Amino acid sequence: MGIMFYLIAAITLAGALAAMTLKHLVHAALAVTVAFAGLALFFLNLDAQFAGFAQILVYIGAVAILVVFAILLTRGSELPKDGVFSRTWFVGLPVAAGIFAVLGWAVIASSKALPSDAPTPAVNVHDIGVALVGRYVLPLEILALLLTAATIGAVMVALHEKERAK
Amino acid sequence: MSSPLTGYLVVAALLFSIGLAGALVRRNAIMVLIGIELMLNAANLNFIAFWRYSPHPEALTGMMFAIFSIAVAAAEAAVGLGLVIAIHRHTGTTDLDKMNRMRG
Amino acid sequence: MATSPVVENLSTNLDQIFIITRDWLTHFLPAAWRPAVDVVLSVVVIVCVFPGLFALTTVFERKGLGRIQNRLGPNRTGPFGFFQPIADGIKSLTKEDIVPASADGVLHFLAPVILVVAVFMGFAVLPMGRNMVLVDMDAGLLFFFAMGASTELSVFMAGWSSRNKYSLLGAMRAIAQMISYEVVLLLSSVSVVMITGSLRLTKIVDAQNQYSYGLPHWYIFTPWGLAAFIMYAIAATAETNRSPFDLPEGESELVAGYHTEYSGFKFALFFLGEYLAMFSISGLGTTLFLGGWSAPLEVFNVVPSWIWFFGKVMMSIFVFIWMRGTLPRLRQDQLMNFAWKFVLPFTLLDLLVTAMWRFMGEGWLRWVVSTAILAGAYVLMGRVSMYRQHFAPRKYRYAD
Amino acid sequence: MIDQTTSLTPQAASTAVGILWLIPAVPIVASGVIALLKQPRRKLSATLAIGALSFSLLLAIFAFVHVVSNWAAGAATRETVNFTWFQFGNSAVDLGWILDPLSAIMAVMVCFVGLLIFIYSTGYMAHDENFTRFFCFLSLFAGAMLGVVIANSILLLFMCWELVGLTSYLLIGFWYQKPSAAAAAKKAFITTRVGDIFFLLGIVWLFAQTGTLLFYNHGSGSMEGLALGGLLTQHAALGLTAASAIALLIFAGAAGKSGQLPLHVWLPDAMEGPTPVSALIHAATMVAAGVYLIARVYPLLSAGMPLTASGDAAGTTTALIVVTWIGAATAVFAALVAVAQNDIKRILAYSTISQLGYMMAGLGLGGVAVGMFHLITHAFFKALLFLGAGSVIHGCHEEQDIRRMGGLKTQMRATFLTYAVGMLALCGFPLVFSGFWSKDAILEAAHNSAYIKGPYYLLIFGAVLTAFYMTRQVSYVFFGKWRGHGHPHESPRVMTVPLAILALFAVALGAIGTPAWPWFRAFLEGHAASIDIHTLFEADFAKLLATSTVIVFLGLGLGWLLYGNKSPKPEEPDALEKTAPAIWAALRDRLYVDELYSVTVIAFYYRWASVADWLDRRVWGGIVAAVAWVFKMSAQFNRLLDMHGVDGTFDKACEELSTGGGIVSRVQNGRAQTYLRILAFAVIALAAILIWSVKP
Repeated sequence: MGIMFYLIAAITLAGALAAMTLKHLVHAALAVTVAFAGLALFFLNLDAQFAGFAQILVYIGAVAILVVFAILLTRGSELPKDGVFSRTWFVGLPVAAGIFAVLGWAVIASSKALPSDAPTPAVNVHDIGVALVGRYVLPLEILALLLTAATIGAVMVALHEKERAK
Repeated sequence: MSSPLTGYLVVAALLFSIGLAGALVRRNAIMVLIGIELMLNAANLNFIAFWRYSPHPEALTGMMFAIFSIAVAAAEAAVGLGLVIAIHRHTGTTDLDKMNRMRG
Repeated sequence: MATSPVVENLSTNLDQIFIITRDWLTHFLPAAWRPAVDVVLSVVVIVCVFPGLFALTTVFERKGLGRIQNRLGPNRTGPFGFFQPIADGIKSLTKEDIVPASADGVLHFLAPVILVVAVFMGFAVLPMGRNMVLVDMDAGLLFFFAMGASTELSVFMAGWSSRNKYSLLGAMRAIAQMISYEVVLLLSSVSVVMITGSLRLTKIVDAQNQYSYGLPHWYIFTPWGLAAFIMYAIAATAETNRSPFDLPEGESELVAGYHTEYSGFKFALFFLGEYLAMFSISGLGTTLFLGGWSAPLEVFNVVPSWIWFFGKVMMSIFVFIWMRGTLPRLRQDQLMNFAWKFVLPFTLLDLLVTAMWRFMGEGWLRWVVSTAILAGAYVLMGRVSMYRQHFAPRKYRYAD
Repeated sequence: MIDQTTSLTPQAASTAVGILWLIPAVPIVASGVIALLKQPRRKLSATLAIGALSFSLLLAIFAFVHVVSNWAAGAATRETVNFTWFQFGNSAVDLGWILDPLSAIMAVMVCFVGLLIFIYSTGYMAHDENFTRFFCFLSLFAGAMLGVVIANSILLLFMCWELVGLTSYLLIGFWYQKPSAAAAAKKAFITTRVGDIFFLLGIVWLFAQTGTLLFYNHGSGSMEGLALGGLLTQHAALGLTAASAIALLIFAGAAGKSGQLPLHVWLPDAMEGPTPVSALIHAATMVAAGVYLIARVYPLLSAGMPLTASGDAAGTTTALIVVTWIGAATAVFAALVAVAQNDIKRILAYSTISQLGYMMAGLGLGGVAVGMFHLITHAFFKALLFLGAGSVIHGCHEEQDIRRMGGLKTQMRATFLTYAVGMLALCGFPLVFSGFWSKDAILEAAHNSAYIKGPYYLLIFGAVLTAFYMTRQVSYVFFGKWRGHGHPHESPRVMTVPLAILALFAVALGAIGTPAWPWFRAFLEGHAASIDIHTLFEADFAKLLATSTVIVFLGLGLGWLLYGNKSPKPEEPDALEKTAPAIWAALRDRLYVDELYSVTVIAFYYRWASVADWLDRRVWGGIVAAVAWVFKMSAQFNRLLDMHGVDGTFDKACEELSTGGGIVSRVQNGRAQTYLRILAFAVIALAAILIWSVKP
């Protein structure tokens, strides 16, 4: 719980908050990228090197770019005329707050049971690789199938309808 | 706070709530998707944090969950954004308030 | 090897000269500070060396291109025009920094900075010589690609914040191209990882730093390695927006692509960023396939390892320049088709072949089988794509 | 006698009988291969068919030589290979094949004539687009016919018999585009089916009585003493023994296939098929299968016949008497009809029926040798006549009406010469031609018969008529002036060479059956043959020779008188018609047999069918309708109940639900965020419950 933690937390939360409140969609997308980067730093801080770099590679390198593309393709870079928030935002906020209250309560209530500190896990990328093709090989295969299906599905969905009708 | 884990959990809860709030109050479908991604990331943070402070980190359970979750999230983003683009092409809008043709 | 101890000692000292210098410099400081200062020192060296290399490369490129195109190139500033980059640097630093009125100021400023930072980060894991690596990370390769992926966002920021259609189009092209070829870049590297069993770049170099019959064990000298290297080279060219994949900056179509609206120092940063990306990607290619800092023959081990590394990088740069002077630019659809219909499937096949290589064990058989599969696939895919091609006089729809 | 009852591969049997099965198998396989060929592979298909049959011919000759040498050496001349097809209970269904003089000589004849006709067909069918199919069918026919010939099991014989019937049907209807051909094919199939039903009944009865399907099986076959003795003790209705009854049933089948009265009607119509088919199937082989069948089961027919001490027949049986009378009647009847026909092939068809009648009568009167001898000689000269007719038709541009021909003796020299040989053989021109010797044997047998005299006079009359109608036909076709259209031409070598070969045999075959050297009879009956030239000069023979000569010259003379060199116009009435119009009309209309059938049998079937139709519509249909009505009424009732009883309640309930749902469905407003909100709300609620439950 050093200064590093608070710094990263501040960056992450600020990015997330900015993403959810900024009017401009592109700004929001870039802000969420900051949040993603913060999370990657969190992972590194938690000695999960592989997860951290995967986070950067996938979220900043792919998801953020996808979001940005989607924004540009749906003309989302222009400011909407009737506000960025839904008509029923006043219902949404209390619900979110309620969720936070519930989660917070759960964390605080169980904080005594949490382990205080633990040594740095002696896990390297090699171990992760071995685990992926060993114990977790079935999920890995299923994931491969899912990704293939998702790729094809995304292409099919986004294809021009006229082309598909052929 | 007694444990470093608590801090991570609180941050994750906050992140989740922010994502949820975004998903609930933003008009644009893409922003809703981003909110959902934030929620997923909060969950990932929890996984990694629990893994880091678990008694058997070499079992890699939390880590694996996070890695798979990242991959699934990428697929989800691709399909979700593809849907948004398709809907936009079809109806000319990404405004969720106007997408209510499935009402009962 | 019958080298005298003196020569051996000299060679070792020369090899480790940077490390020795650094240690000598830091031994004045308290022990607790040393690691941090070590890193700072190394970073400073990297930050100084590569821009210097960049300056050198620009003048080489201009002169080389000039030779290829039958002209002289810069020859006014200094002997043979070697001081040209200094003049250019002074010019760009003193130029007015123009930001378009409608531009998004913050993003417009951040874009080149993020680009340069992300590119510099990549050098952190490259082993540039024996014991010469800034951070010997366990997931070094992954780190490198993560940093490479981050540059795409800065390109988008530059293109979008300029509020210029050429900038935006250039940025979109660049991102589409970079995403397409990043897949290939990653997959071609994966074959090396499959053989080495590690993402640690120093380990990858160590694995290649062996000799049998005096010849090196570089991965480029295996069938799968050669195929992967060729794919890697193609993808690297596209990733760095170099000719013949320089569509994002195609000056005849898009003025200058995503940095159309940049001038002065920010433009210089973009320029620097691109060349640094070229260096880093060449460095990674060298590390993965060309044996990193290892000498091409065992006898040449007396020459310091960092010379080999930089020599190999400069060779790659020379090839980049050569290609730029030789090949015409591709069309956007050709670029995409090439990526997804030829390079990617071939890389996937190469992964398969690599796996076969890994499990077939020692012997001549795996050489024959791998070579046969790859050559057959290459010929077949080439035939198929040629068959699909329609060679006919081009029709100009609006120009008749 | 060698016998293999269970094994399919004969070990101890001689090679000849061991490979006998190849004789039918090779053409059948060839037919299967040809069936797979494409239509344009004409040369290959013809080559295959001819090659297969040549192979069969070689095998048949080999088997024949084997039998002859055995016979000459005084060894057993009957060999069989039997095996069990399948077994149910204690009864086994046995199949097998037989090599004895009868099957050996028949196989050689079928293969030889068949081969000649195959070769002839390549010329005759050269311009037909379905050449390949034709050879497929022909080959299948040859295989099936050879199967009939070598069968040692009445079931195997019946199977091949039916296969022969099928190919006959296919080949008569080969030009199925012609409605007349299609109708003729159907007629042939259905008419023979009538006989085959009786045949099948006979088989079943035989199997039930004797317990075996084999003809010869080491003493336990159905044609051997033990079984026949058993059959004689059984008595069927009308004072017949079981043996006679079964024999008559089998004869009904033979009559159907051989066109005996009253089942002859299909054979003239079958001339709609291509001429080689007429020659092969409807003159030489298939129709003779009936005769062959009777010859094969002759022990059954003659069972119980008292024998003289020398082994000659000293009496006769009911079955043989029936066979004789039907044969004689058919011979005269068909000859009469043939007189008044104008279609060249139709005349030959009636002639065939008539000659088949002679064979049957010969079998009935004189035994196997007499009938079979006429069968063999007839096969050659009738095939010759048909092929000659085909050549004439071919040369006259598919003209079949003899009134539109004439004077062909100069234009078609080879055809004329060979045809004349065939015609003289058929008429029984004395001494030179084979027909004389075979027919003479029948007449002699009829003359010598001590019990029935009628058939002799009938057969004599038939012989006169035969000479008469053949003279009429030849005069019309080859003499006088050309009366047809276009210019007639001689047929190609591939057609005339088989004619010449057949003509040669039509003359030469007589040599093996003269009274002076009754080799054929001796061979069939298994005793030694000796040359006794004196028989030719005995008084009996001289008397018979004189009678025959008178008969033949009477017929020829009458014919020449009425028709010779006249060349009447096609529209002109026939010479005979001028003298006796009433008889002519009756003969021309085939003595009204077809008409009789159409007003009796066919009309009866129509009536019966309409009765059945009425029964179906009114009685059964009425019952069905009544049942349906009952169900319909109950369904109506059910519906009323549903509409007013059940639906009323249900509708009310649904209305309530819909009203209630309207309120709830307002939540379901199609907005994703609303759903998400509700979900989150639910989580909060659940968590709250959890909290309260944890905090007591």
